[in-house]
Amino acid sequence: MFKTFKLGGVHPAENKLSEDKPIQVLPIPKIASIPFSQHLGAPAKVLVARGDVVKAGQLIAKGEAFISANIHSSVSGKVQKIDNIVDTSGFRRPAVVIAVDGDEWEESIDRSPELKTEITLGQKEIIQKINDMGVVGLGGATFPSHVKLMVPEGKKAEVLIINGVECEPYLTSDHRLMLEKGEEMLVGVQILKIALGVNKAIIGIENNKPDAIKHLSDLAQKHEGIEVQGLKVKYPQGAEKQLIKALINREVPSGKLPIEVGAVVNNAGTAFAVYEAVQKNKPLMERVVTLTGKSVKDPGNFMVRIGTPISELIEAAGGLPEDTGKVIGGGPMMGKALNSLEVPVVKGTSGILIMPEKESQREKVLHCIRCSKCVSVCPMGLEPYLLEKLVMFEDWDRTQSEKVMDCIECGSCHYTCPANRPLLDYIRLGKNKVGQIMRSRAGK
Amino acid sequence: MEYIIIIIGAIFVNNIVLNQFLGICPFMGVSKKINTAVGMGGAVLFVMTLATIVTWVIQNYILNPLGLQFLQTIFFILVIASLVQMVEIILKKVSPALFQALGIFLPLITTNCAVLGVAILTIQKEFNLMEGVVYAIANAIGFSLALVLFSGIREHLDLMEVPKGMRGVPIALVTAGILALAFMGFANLV
Amino acid sequence: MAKKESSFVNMVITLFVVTGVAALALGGVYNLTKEPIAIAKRLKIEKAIGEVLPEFDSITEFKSMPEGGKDSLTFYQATKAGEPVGTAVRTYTDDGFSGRFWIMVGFVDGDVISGTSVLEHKETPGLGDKMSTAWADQFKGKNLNDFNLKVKKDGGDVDAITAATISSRAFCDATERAYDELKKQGGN
Amino acid sequence: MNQVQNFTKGFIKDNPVFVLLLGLCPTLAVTSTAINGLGMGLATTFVLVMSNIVVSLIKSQIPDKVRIPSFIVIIASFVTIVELTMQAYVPDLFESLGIFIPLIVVNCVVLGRAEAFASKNNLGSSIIDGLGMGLGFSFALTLLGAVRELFGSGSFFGMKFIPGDAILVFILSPGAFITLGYLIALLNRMKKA
Amino acid sequence: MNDVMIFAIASLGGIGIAASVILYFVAQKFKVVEDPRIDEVEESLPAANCGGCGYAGCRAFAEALVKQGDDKSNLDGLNCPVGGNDVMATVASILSLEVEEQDPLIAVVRCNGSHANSPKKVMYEGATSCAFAHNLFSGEGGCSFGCLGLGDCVKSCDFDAIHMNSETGLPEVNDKCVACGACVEACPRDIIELRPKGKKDRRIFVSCVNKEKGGPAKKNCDVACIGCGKCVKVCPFDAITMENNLAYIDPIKCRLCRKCVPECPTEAIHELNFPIPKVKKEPVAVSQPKVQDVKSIKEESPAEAVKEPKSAPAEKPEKPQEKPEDKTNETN
Amino acid sequence: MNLLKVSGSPHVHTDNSVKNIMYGVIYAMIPAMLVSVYFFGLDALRVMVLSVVACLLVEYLLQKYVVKTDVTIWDGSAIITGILLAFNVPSNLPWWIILIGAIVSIGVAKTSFGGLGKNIFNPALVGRVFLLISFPVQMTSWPVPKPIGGTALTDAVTGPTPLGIMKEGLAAGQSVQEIMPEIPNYVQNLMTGFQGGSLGEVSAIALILGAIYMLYRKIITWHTPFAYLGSVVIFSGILWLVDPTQFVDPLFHLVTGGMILGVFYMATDMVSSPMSTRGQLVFGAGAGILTILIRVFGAYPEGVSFAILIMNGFVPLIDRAFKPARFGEMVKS
Ligand SMILES: Cc1cc2nc3c(=O)[nH]c(=O)nc-3n(C[C@H](O)[C@H](O)[C@H](O)COP(=O)(O)O)c2cc1C
Ligand SMILES: Cc1cc2nc3c(=O)[nH]c(=O)nc-3n(C[C@H](O)[C@H](O)[C@H](O)COP(=O)(O)O)c2cc1C
Ligand SMILES: Cc1cc2nc3c(=O)[nH]c(=O)nc-3n(C[C@H](O)[C@H](O)[C@H](O)COP(=O)(O)O)c2cc1C
Ligand SMILES: Cc1cc2nc3c(=O)[nH]c(=O)nc-3n(C[C@H](O)[C@H](O)[C@H](O)CO)c2cc1C
Ligand code: SF4
Ligand code: SF4
Ligand code: SF4
Ligand code: SF4
Ligand code: FES
Repeated sequence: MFKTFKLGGVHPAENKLSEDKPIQVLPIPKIASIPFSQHLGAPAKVLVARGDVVKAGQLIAKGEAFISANIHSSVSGKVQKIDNIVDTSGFRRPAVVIAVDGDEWEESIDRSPELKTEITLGQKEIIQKINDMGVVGLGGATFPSHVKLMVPEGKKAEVLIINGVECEPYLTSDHRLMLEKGEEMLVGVQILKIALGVNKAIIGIENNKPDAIKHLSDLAQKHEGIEVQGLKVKYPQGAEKQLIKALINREVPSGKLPIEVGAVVNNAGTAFAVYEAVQKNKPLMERVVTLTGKSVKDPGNFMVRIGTPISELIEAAGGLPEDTGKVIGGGPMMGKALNSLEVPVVKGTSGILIMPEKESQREKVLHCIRCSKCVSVCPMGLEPYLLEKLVMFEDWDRTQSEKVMDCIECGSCHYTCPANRPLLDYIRLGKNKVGQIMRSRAGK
Repeated sequence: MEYIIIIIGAIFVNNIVLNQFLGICPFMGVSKKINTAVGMGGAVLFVMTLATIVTWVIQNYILNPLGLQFLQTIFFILVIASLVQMVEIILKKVSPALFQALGIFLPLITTNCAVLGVAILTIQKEFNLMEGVVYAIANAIGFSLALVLFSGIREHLDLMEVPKGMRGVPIALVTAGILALAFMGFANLV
Repeated sequence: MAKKESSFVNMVITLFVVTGVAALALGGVYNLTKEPIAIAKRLKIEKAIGEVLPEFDSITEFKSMPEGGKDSLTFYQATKAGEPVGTAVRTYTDDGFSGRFWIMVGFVDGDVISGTSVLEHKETPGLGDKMSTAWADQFKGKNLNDFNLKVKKDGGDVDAITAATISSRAFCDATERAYDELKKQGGN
Repeated sequence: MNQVQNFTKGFIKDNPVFVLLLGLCPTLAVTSTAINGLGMGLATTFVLVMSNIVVSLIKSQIPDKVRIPSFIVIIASFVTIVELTMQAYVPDLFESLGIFIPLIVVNCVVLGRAEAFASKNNLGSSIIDGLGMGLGFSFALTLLGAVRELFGSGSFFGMKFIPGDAILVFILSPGAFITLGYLIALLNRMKKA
Repeated sequence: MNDVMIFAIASLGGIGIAASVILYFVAQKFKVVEDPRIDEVEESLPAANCGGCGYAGCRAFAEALVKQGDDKSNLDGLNCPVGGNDVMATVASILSLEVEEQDPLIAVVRCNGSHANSPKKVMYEGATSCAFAHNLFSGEGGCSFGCLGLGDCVKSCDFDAIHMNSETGLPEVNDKCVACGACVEACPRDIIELRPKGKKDRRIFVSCVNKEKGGPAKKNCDVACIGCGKCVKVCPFDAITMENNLAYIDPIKCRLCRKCVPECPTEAIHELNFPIPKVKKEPVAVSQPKVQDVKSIKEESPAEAVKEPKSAPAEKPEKPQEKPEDKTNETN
Repeated sequence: MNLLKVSGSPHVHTDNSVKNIMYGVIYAMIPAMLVSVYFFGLDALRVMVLSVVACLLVEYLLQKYVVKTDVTIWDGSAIITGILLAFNVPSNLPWWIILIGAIVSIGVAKTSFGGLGKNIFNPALVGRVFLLISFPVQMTSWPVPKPIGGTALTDAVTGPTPLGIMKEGLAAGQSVQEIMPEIPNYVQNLMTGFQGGSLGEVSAIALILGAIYMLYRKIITWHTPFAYLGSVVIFSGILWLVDPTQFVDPLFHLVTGGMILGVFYMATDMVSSPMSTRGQLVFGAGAGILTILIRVFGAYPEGVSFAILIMNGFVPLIDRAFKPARFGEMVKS
């Protein structure tokens, strides 16, 4: 039986164009630009200067704040400059720009391909290792993984949930990773279980990836306490709270973290990164990226070094199509539109989607006809039409009391609105303003 | 049964605002927010009941025996005005919280013809004291119902971009008109 | 012109003076208008009686409470040169579309309606209030011994006002009440 | 402000009904015909002018604390005078205006003028102000009455020129609200243009 | 006198007395003191309830004024921007205090990244909200400091004082501005500043808030401040400071000598409402083409006009030619 | 290449559009339109065409010359209003009354509020009630249906509706059982259309067919109709059980008058009904109770229009009071 969450949800066309394409290793770029801030939280503090020579895997920026993450060089070469570059955020932000020279790695990294199943480290060392290797969540939010693994005082983790849902249309990187690196991933899951002190893990996979479900179910036979669960195809099945609801039928209360109901959610890719970090001593310096789009000649999945400009990725997939209208970092539902093709791949880049001009055009915005479709698709049970209006009229008190902060920005409302209202745009703005107001009130 | 007819008649069939045209000024003026509308409704309920009792007593024990019916208007308004002012002063001292909620509406009530109107109508309809009280309460409820309904609609309209020329008072009046149209369905209910 | 201070004595005196003067003035006006008002009221009644009865020169008036009714009817027995010409009855119904209304019905020869006139009503303008138009002429000269005072829908002889059957029915009810009471009082 | 402006402001610029939204109850209730509107307007005008006169004459003799009650008594007296006079000489009109004659006393226009204007100005200005405001009020009521009568019974000041029924709603309560709404919208538009 | 009159006088007079007596005693018994001056002060305020004073509406401000007047016996730091000095003087006289005259302020838009000066590199679609766009990306022209042109400032103005110029894509302030500061608050990029109106409405300011180094700044916008420091050097009154590659002219120190204006290689320094320098033959003065070409397009107010120096770049005089004009400017 | 576009997520959109929804409703009404033409002949066609054209024209003129906004007459909503207005009037209504109805529906109830989506009240119903009160004579004389196969189309026989017969009979003091014989086979007749009434209320089957289509296309949801019909059955059922001689059975209420039309096509108008499913249930239940209240105790034989309009007025308050089920609220952790 395929499980699912109850409230809301939509089913956009899946368009998984690259699901049968094995992961290819993309050539190392000539120049890599590695931003300091590739994670949620404080930017890392830079350790290198212009002219320094670095090796692949060398620590180049240190996450010093509690919520922050280390940054490693993904290539070997010379630091050309430390300057502002346009990154996936759409802004010019500081990054280390490295002119690549050869491919010399740190000696401590184990580059051998064989599977290492035996886990030697204890809970504390594992978390330290994950911290050292700069692992962050690869499911989208890039939340530093070591922080997530430190269960707060008074709370108890009961179950680890591995998010292999990949509910975004087009994207296939997790899918391919689960098929090709399934064994490593399961070792990663075991490591995460030790780190959290739980003895049960559930891997949730949407039912449009039957091969991955089968593959991992077979492999999981060999592992204790790992269960694979198929899920109904419904967006946003992969959103943390919805996934928890679907898998263990618990609801994370408003404004609370999953640990409140004893769950911790990690992405499948994160599990693989944890395996590499702990067993192979390898920092998070490359990741799987899907390059896709309807007019792209050769959509595919690529293993890409962090810092590679997306233009090189696009070349590898057959070049930029003529009719390109929009280039999106991530999937079509939650991804960010990029404003330059020189943006580097960062830890959180799960895919690059190239949308044709025709499809990328937003339709004319009409008045809300109160069809209540947005209300019925919202997985959080909010009233997007109302939030939009309240934000437009700057009624922040009511925006807050109507629970704007619960919005997970899944975009279902925006997707479904027959009047093409830019609902999520305004809701995001509202979250921002209300967040500011709440913080300044808390500060007082 | 008598009372039920009075109540339904006053609230729905002959709604004081939508059908009798009493208390239109506060209906238009204090209906921009639901909360204030509720406050105003409460204040009117209180004053209307009190005023009806007092004026009924005056009519039946002073004016009628002395044959001074022609002084009705002046007596009633004087009494109502003093009553409102007294309530205001006392409330301010005794219950600042209630004053906060109702206080700002009290002065408005003096010039609210609903209160005087109901007092006069009670006499005209030859109600006894108990019927008069029920009538006053029912009318106040009818007033509050119309006011709260209307304020809900107006708050809703505030989030819509009504065409420039119609914004504000005109659209409020048109809405009230359609509401009155809808309430005609209650015609002859009792 | 300095304002008077709001001292207690001042306040009381002022209010007393103001109310006193007002009362004085109103009493005066009341006395002045008492007569005209009474005349106006009487004129109205007389006019109504005149409308429903043939010519007369004097009137005797009495009241009577109908059985089960809420208010009393007023009878105006008209005579001309000592000869009775007919009786006008000020009657009412509670079945109007908007509650009670009052009409005046004139009877001659005991059973024959000589005319009707609407005195006070709250029926809807344009609908119920058509009863004060030519519509009511259909009652004139009808002998109630053979005229069924019911609207046609209810099996009677009265043509209802279009879209105002309720008012028409009520009108019949008021007339009926007058007639019944008149009979009880022993005809003319 | 000169006296001419003082007089004319009540018609459009500060019209009590269309602009200040005061005295709406009689405005809506009695305007099913133009005549009723005019009658109500004139009755109000009389009260307005007379109370303005008296208030401006005795303003200095009234202590502040009892200002409002005194004014109310003065106004109520004139209302009663109107009531009695109308009853005596125009009983039909009195009947069709009904309860709204005594309610002139709570018409905010009257008290508002006494309070805001007459208690601060001299006799001459007060009379003109009262007259201007009152006629402005009458103008509004007559206009509204005329429009409603025209659509609602197909007549103008009682002269019928469409046989049979017209659009009944206009002389019922919804028609009052809706007509006033559109009149105000129209006036706003004309003022801008 | 008949009975009716006597009854009338007795009863009505009685009620009158009864009412006044009762009211008097009730009022005595339930007295609540409230400073009557608050009402007075409130009445003298413009009742715009715009919040420009920093308080929640005029009533709150009146309370604050009375309170501070009692505590500190001055009204320093409290100002009603809508009413200006007149109102504050009235308030002060109610509270029998003195007030200092405050220079009237006006909103100034410090960005000149018009469509011509900072061409679009990408196209934005979505909510018409600067605040939202500011969180989304750097802007259509690529400058992450400049105006987004979606008009949050325009929406925030209660006084109809700021409007979008559809040709430049930049907002323009007119003289209805009362310096309430709503637009300053509304702009997510802190582009708008309240500056003294200046004598004869004359103002000089740097029309740029870009803090990037010269190269990247210039790459996105022709008229960006590139932080070259020339103006700092030339200012005789030390009114210009340079921080984060951005020059800022202190309006208090600036004496409107206009020396800095021609100095700026990117024409980022704007002067408003100065007379057009009398030029002999050649079209040399910096400000001349500004005023001329805009005047031909736009209407009366020079304050608005001067903001668009580069809308016709072809007419722009060559830089070297500006140098000899220094003196002319000064003597004007 | 064009300039790259930048916008917030999401970057894809459904094919659903306002137009789609509105035309869906129009398609759903086609069976009922055909049936009405079958029974009332060309007169029905005349009323429908007039009404739709008038609505479109009024909207066009107002948008173009008065409000000065984009002209959106082809979004389908004005067509629906036109058809529903026509469905709510007798087939012999003079053209000028239809025109007044269109002006009130579109001009007063819709465009004055800002057009599609902003109106508080259901435009077609405002139009109908306005006409009903203004022109009680013309609006309550119902031509008797005459299938096209029958005799002359111009036959002007008018007759009362079943609800009218019932109301009159009860008012005249008859009991339900005495009146019933005057309305033989009413269920069958109303289902298939052989009964006096307005254009759109003659055939319940055709209307239900359209309703099923709208439900299937997810244009409407089941909540409002369910609550509406449910409360009608319960409330009228209670009355019926109390005194079957004075109150008719629930089935009669269900199939007569504009019940089916109102429940499926007008109470479901998304613009003037609540947003949350809970709200829709409350809305429907309230409308059902009011309908019976007016039908049984009020002056009018028919209460659907008034009931829906009154509930329209309550929608803002309902929207405030009945929020959707929020995530994290349903199961306690
Ligand atoms: C400010 C902040 C603090 C967080 N703290 C914790 C934490 O202490 N423990 C934890 O397990 N997750 C923590 N999280 C991570 C969230 O539970 C969640 O996994 C993360 O935001 C990514 O989720 P998403 O991709 O669904 O948005 C935190 C997230 C945020 C934004
Ligand atoms: C609407 C929405 C959809 C998401 N979809 C997915 C998904 O398909 N796969 C996934 O791994 N994470 C998805 N996430 C992120 C998860 O909520 C969660 O942050 C993540 O699984 C945590 O793992 P990580 O910290 O390892 O990234 C989604 C989040 C949101 C808000
Ligand atoms: C606002 C309004 C006022 C009405 N006023 C009256 C009225 O005064 N008298 C009346 O008999 N019917 C009046 N009716 C009509 C009744 O409701 C009812 O339809 C009618 O009397 C019975 O219909 P019929 O006469 O066509 O058989 C009014 C209807 C409405 C909507
Ligand atoms: C399911 C549905 C029902 C509708 N019902 C009505 C209706 O009863 N009356 C009406 O005027 N418009 C109706 N419309 C059209 C449209 O929503 C209506 O014109 C708007 O209220 C105008 O803003 C309906 C539309 C839909 C989708
Ligand atoms: S984006 Fe937010 S409001 Fe919209 S459907 Fe998703 S959670 Fe609900
Ligand atoms: S989906 Fe769009 S049209 Fe429908 S209610 Fe929500 S905002 Fe309005
Ligand atoms: S332009 Fe700015 S400062 Fe000036 S009045 Fe408008 S919002 Fe206030
Ligand atoms: S000045 Fe600021 S608020 Fe105004 S349009 Fe530009 S970015 Fe937006
Ligand atoms: S006249 Fe103002 S409330 Fe009635």
